[in-house]
Amino acid sequence: MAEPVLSIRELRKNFGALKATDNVSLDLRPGEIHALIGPNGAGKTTLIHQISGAIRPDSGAIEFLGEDVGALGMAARARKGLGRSFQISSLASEFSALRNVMLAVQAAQGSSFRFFKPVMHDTSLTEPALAVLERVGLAQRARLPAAELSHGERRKLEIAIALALGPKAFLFDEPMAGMGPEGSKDLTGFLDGLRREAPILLVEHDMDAVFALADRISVLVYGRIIATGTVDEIRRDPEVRRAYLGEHA
Amino acid sequence: MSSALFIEQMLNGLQFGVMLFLMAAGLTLIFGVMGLINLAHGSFYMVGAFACAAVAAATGSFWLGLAASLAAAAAAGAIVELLVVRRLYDRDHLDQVLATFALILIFSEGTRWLFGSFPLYLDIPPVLAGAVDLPGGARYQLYRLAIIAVGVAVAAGLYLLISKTRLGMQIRAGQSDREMIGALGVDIRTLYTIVFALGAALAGLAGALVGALQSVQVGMGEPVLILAFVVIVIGGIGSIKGALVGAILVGLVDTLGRFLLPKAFALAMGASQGATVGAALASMLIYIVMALILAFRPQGLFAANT
Amino acid sequence: MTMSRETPINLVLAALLFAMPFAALALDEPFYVTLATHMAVLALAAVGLNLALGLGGLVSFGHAAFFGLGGYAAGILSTHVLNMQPLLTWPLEIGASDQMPVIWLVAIAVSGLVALAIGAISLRTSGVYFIMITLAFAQMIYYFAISWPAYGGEDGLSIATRGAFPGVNTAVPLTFFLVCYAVLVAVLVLFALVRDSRFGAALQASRQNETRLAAVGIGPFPVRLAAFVLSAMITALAGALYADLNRFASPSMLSWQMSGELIVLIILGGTGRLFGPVAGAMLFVLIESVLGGLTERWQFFLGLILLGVVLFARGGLIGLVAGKPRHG
Amino acid sequence: MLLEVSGLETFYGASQALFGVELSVGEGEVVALMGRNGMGKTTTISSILGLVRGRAGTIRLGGKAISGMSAHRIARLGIGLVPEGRRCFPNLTVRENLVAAARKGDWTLERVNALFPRLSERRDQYANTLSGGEQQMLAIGRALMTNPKLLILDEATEGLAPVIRQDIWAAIRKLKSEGQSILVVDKTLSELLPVADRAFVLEKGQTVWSGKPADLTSELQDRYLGV
Amino acid sequence: EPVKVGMITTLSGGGAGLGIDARDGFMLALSLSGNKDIEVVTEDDAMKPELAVQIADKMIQSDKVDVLTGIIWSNLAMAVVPNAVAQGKFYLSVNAGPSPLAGAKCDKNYFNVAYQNDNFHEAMGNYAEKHGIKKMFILAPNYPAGTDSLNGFKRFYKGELVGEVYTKLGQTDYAAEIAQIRDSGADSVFFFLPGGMGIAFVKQYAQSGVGIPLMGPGFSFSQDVLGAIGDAALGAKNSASWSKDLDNAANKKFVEEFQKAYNRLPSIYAAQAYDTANLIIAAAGKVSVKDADAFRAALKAAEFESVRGKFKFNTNNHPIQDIYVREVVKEGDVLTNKIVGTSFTDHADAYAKDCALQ
Ligand SMILES: Nc1ncnc2c1ncn2[C@@H]1O[C@H](COP(=O)(O)OP(=O)(O)OP(=O)(O)O)[C@@H](O)[C@H]1O
Ligand SMILES: Nc1ncnc2c1ncn2[C@@H]1O[C@H](COP(=O)(O)OP(=O)(O)OP(=O)(O)O)[C@@H](O)[C@H]1O
Ligand SMILES: CC(C)C[C@H](N)C(=O)O
Ligand SMILES: [Mg+2]
Ligand SMILES: [Mg+2]
Repeated sequence: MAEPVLSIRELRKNFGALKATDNVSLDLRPGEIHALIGPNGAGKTTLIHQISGAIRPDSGAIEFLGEDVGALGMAARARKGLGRSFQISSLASEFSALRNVMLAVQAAQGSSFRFFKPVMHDTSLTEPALAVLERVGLAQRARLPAAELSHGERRKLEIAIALALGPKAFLFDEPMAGMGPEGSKDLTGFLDGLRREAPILLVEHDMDAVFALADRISVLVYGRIIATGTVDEIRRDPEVRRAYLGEHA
Repeated sequence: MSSALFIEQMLNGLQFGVMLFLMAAGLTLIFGVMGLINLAHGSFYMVGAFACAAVAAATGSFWLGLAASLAAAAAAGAIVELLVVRRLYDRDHLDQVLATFALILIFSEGTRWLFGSFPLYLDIPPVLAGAVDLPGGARYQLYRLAIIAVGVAVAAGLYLLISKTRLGMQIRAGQSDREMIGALGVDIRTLYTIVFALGAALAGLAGALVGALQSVQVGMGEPVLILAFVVIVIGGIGSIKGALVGAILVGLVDTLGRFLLPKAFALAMGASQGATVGAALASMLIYIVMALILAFRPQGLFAANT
Repeated sequence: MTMSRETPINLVLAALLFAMPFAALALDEPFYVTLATHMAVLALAAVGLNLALGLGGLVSFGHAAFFGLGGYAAGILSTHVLNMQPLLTWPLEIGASDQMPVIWLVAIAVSGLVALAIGAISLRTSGVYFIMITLAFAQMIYYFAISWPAYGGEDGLSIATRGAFPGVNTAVPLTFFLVCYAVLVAVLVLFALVRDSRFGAALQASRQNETRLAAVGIGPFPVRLAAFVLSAMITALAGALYADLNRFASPSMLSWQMSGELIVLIILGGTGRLFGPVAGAMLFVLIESVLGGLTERWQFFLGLILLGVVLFARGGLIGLVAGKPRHG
Repeated sequence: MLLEVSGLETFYGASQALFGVELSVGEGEVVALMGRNGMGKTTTISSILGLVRGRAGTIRLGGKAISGMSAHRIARLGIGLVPEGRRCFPNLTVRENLVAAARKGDWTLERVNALFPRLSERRDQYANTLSGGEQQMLAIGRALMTNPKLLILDEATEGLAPVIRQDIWAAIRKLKSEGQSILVVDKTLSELLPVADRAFVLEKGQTVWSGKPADLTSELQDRYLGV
Repeated sequence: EPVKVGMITTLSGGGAGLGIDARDGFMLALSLSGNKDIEVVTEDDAMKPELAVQIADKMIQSDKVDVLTGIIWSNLAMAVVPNAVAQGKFYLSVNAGPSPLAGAKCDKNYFNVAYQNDNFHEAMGNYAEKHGIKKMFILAPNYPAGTDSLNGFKRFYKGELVGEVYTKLGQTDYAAEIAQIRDSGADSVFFFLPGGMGIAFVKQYAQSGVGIPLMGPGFSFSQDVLGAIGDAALGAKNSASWSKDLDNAANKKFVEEFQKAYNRLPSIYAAQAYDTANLIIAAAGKVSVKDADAFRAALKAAEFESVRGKFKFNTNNHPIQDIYVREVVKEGDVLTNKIVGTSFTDHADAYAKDCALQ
């Protein structure tokens, strides 16, 4: 089996008395979509925040591409190749969709301390950005300020930005949320192909998508991983059904 | 240094702090809770002082003056909210800065227009005149003790209002999402007018109380305004508790600094030199303290909710 | 630089400011040369602040510190030249100079270093806390200046003769205006380039959404610090020119009212707009000097005018004419 | 009809988002509002509540014209909104969020806590520290606490775990059986259509289809919703 | 000969009272003289040095004034005076008298008709010394005029200083200082706090029950603040070159006419400005202002009826004058000052020796 791209070891994070992350270990292997599901408030977003560096764990290790990134800040981890999306869209709201993506392209090129060349005439930024917008189906809306996009469009822009980083692993926090029925279908197809570019840690409540996409599923309940397995194993797991899936199976 | 002196200085610090709190409380309400930067808060302080002085002069009663100061400042606050501030909630903080800066100019020159350029006369009411003996051999001015009492009472009242009543919840909700609280059926516009007037009234009260100690004149509000901002930032914006702690901290640090630093430097460099260097440092002291606090606690001491 | 709806307005403003002193001389109203210089220099100071405040959302309420440091650089150098004292005697002897380029360099270097220190601490905070911590640092410098006797304390520091510029006579008001105007134009070009550059994109994104910026891998802190320092340097340059214009450096250049005035100029003209500070400074100086001559109550009317602008002209004067800005 | 919208046109600045929306909700009815992303569902809801102003058309609530009224007065006439994106008050605790705008009626804190036990566990936590799903529950609870005649749910099940989502649909069905009128926007047709009495479909800011859910054939679904 | 005078003074904000008195005193002299040849343009400096410089430039360049005057505050004077005189204009000070302009930076075109900043403080120091006060507590704001003040006082007072305190400029709460005074065992307190600072200090002092007698320069008890201080000021000794009850014809007329015109009592600032105007009128009556040398000589001769009785200029163009000790008294319901002694006769300032003028 190939070396995992991302490997989390015994991560813990408490908020006061609440164990938001309780001794979590998890791997993301090359080419896979690893879905992370679990009830609301189980600690999925908190886990993504810790991996991306938005919050610091109390203990435990995060290894990315064989290197311990635990001490690095959020920006530094992104530069190493961790691309994430936010559960609640987080965009530069005055910038157009295009400029939001261009920012990611520029960050990926590692060149934010250039003071003179105008970005809008810089095809090394605009072209890749437009290409990404095309991929998520936002090319028509490229020039609209992010604030004026509809909710679903903003969700797509979130994904576009992560794509533009060309990361070595994706952390997606509920990408399906806010997509219409059609959007969900399209996005499912899209993510399916994306795993060839980089493995995906996918937090999602849309079980149709999860079951269609996931190579492996981990189930997080009250900060602990209660099960990890293939789609079929998880679907059949009575504990998971009780805690999470309900009749949906 | 005698212990009487020390006790007196501590009380001085406390009294100064409590006075700052009256200003800061209104500011933190308006600013922290409603999300509005109100530079004109110092103008309400001035309005309160002038109203008190004018009415006290006309009627001979400080107490009527005090009532007038509350009424005048609240009215000024309500008018300002209705005519100007109301249009600014959805705006950038910077627009609020410019508009309320403009209000300072209008209030200051307007007051001068009405009352002339010379300071007004306002004296302490006879019942509160003079000093009282305290344990430890200290003597302390009665009026200042009364200010301390008023400040503590206001602090308690505000704390209950904001954190325990539904009104307080609605105000805070409006701070984070005005549109949403409106969509839930709360008349946030009227609510904000009331809060704004309340904050203004507190500033007016502070102006009237302090006016009897200091001079009632145009421009008296701005130095206090800056200090009040220092206080709410140290305490953590939006927190009434923070405003109280911040105010008392600033009061004590400033008073004790003014008193002790020159003495300390005088030991090292001689009386005259030490006095000037010490005094220079003392005037910077609260800013140094604020910078230190923010460097280590970027959200102030009692960040409201993070 | 992209052509936008703003561009024609900007050109008109630049031309108006440039024409003003010539018209003044033609009409034998030489004072208006000085007034135009005032506008140019205040505009320059505000352009500096606009970089931090308008682009980066860093509302510094302490830029008077840099303005004043620039002023004192000019004042102190000139005092030393006048008294023929060296600037430093230890560890090595450095003589003073009355050449503007030298003064400017000193002003820029000193304020850049101070801004680096202030920024490094202040940028840990944000929002109103940032406003107040920058104020705190400026107040410290202000109180230091008024109570430190060596360079005049509160009385300030007179500059006997204006700094010299190679090849021209700066004592002639028109010449001095042209020097200031040229600096202003150069800095405006710099501002436009920075705004449209990659750095500018990161800076503006840091204002809109800092988490987003970090999540794509750009640390907001270094971006902001660089902007803050650059901004301080420009404002300090303006301070040096301002002291030379008035032939006087005083602690009031360091006061919070000065910081406030710079902010007011920017908002009045249009926050984040290239020519916002220019429009703001032109209007403000004009109102101040015209109204001040007409009535003792001029501040009252100034207040009304400013209020009118905020309430009815969203986005300041430039916004009034050009509408909302477009971010590509 | 409890709510009647006709000919509604709404602009954001100069750009038009709605081009004549028709919509109605009867007493005790559950109505689905559908359409692809960006077609104007949220804008329609915002216009009803007076959060954005319609420029043309009429909106009636209980027979009374409400266009032009301020949002809080419209809400007080009996609309409870669960907005897109939750919009809980981050600086209020869970309990405070629920009671801040509550109005008298059948829905009480106890009843909401019974509906969403998770909320009572997190009673004194500030809303900005809740998980996404918890915030969604809070937003629904908050709207119920205003005891509305008409409950409007804009993507209320977004981001909820399947079990919870089933709970919410169960709650909606329960509300329906108690005679509560509800307007729902939701992307999960399989869950939405069975509950709805009628449905409206928007496309490019216009009502392009309305009728009984059963009549929304898979062909129509494909045409308007892309499924 | 027509003379154009530019008056830059503080007419708005907290310091406006002083500037308004100065302007009113100046204008009163002009209107009483009936002299139509002297034209005055007045502008408000708002107590901002930069604005004062800008106005001075405007008055010199556009209004083409011959003489500038009116500035109240030393820091504004330091900003305006050196430039104005360098451009060949005359500057006549109605109030501010910073020491550099009396000493090394004196100028032949700069005349101070008021005082050198140290003078009144020196007079109080002298008074305290002569009256055998053994233990003094002294207090002033921490800025140049404040340090000048205490230095001036100490130049003549040689007794023990039980406290020397510098306060923050603009400070309005003096509780901490008052506590130190209470604790100091002083016989008397000398303080220099003009404007609102002084009002605040005296009122708080009176309420504190400390009771050690207060004294200060005339600025601390001048007519413009006495009303606001109230009875707390009664009995305080203070020094000035002028007082409303000075017994000479010019002063009687001035006080009477000022009250008639403005319906209030004049302050020292009004008196100094009144003298300044009369000095200009006198000089302009003799020679043309366009002849700078002659005009300068006419100014220096100081041949005008001063409300101070006698008045002449020293080599550095600063006054040589008597300085009195006054006491705050109540006349009817108004508080005012009454002369109770003379501290100095023909007093000159300490900086004249550094001035190159002869
Ligand atoms: N800053 C905080 N302080 C206190 N508690 C917190 C904080 N942040 C998160 N929590 C709590 O930690 C738990 C985990 O939250 P998290 O957002 O990770 O859940 P989640 O699994 O992403 O849920 P969802 O699927 O609903 O988004 C929740 O109960 C939440 O209330
Ligand atoms: N604040 C705004 N300013 C300008 N345009 C806006 C704004 N909000 C929405 N729009 C535009 O109005 C149109 C309708 O948006 P709306 O949010 O109503 O769609 P929606 O049907 O709710 O979509 P979604 O399913 O993505 O939430 C879209 O074209 C959108 O870009
Ligand atoms: C009013 C006076 C006391 C002013 C003082 N001469 C000053 O320099 O500022
Ligand atoms: Mg989550
Ligand atoms: Mg929507």
